Amino acid sequence: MTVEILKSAFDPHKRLGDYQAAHGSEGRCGAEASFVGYMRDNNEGERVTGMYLEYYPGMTDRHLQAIAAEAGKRWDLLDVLIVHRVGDIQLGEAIVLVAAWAAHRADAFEACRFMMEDLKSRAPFWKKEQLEQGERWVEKNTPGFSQTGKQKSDN
Amino acid sequence: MTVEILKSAFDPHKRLGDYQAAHGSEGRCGAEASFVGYMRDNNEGERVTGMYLEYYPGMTDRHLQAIAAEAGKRWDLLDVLIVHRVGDIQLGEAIVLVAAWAAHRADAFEACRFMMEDLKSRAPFWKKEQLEQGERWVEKNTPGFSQTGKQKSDN
Amino acid sequence: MSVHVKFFASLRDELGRGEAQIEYVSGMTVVDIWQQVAGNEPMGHVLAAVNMEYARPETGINDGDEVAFFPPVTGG
Amino acid sequence: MSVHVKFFASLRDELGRGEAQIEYVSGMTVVDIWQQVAGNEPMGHVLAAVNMEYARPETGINDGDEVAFFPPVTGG
Repeated sequence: MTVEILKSAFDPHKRLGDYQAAHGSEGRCGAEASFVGYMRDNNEGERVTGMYLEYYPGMTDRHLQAIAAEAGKRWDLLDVLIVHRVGDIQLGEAIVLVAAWAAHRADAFEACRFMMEDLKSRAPFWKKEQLEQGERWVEKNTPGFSQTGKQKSDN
Repeated sequence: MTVEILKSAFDPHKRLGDYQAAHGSEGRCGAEASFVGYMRDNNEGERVTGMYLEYYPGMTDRHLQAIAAEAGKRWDLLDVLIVHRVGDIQLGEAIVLVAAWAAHRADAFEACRFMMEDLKSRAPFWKKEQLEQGERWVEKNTPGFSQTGKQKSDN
Repeated sequence: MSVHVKFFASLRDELGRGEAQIEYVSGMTVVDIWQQVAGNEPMGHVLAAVNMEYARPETGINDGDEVAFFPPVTGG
Repeated sequence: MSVHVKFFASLRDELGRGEAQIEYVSGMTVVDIWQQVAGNEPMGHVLAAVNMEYARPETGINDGDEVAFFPPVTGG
């Protein structure tokens, strides 16, 4: 179970592959579910050119550890990886990577989703967006669960 | 939207990274949800040493295309990738990779899950497992949705 | 005037062949084909496809169709 | 005898400072601290943490605690 807070850009697919190679539970693992959140070029109808991501050193790391531990209690997991950027983020860069490895796919899928939703709603991070007209703090993350698909959610 | 049926081993994380680099909807994409299924060393309490994956040339490809298209109708997606191995598969190798890219995370998560469940329950693939005592056809895939977590599913 | 029939996986092993050629008869359905190739065995959990699309036992067949029978799928 | 207070993100900008030192008084709660740093402003959607764990307005404070106030989170 690994949690990382990074101040510089990372390649989420390379990180996933490297992590699995290093921590591989080869043979026992049947399922890996992962999510990558990227910086988008627009939000609420406005063009976004850059982003600054603030965090609470100490509490943020502790909270991400708690999310990973909670997922491990609720589902049968072999491993969990959470990587989150902070600081200045460029267009298209990965902001967050969450992955869950399990023997079975339901555990991996559900744990991955749970961790992302908890991270979005409770982990201490705050985004400040750079717009063409200046900058603004993002006020809230919208819920990520839709009832029927084709409903909107934030990233 | 890309569907691939592969007769030799592939690196799922490299494939994801390469695919995104080539088809990148950089800036518009906020969310990528993916799933990788691996060959496990056991099934139903027995040690598995290898696997052969049969398919229906023509129909299998068509069915995977249909799954991808259906996901694109139900959710707002930017892109979809489905890669599935056939033939002889070694322990720990990736069998399937499914990924969905979207502006928003609910669409990506739900589409990825939907495609895996449809693939598991309807795509024409048949696994023959090599056991220490001989080989056997796998009789069925169990459902992948649990109501509460901590329930078992097949890979 | 014929229908091309295919069998996959454990069903192919059980029937001892991967394909068969059946004479086409007007009005025939998937289950009619099944009975010709499998005798009195009921279809049970056996799945069928006509021209590579899933079909039901009562699905009608046309001359020249490809009809496939196979066990429940186990991919992914 | 003091409590260390931190502010984050838009709240830090609004209050014009990132931290504050408050004199500890026996029995004080999170909302008491808030009132000292923000005057009559209600907490509203402001979140609080005591020693880096989420806390409620009525959570009690001990001498030496670190108390943080911040707006709704927007990570991920």
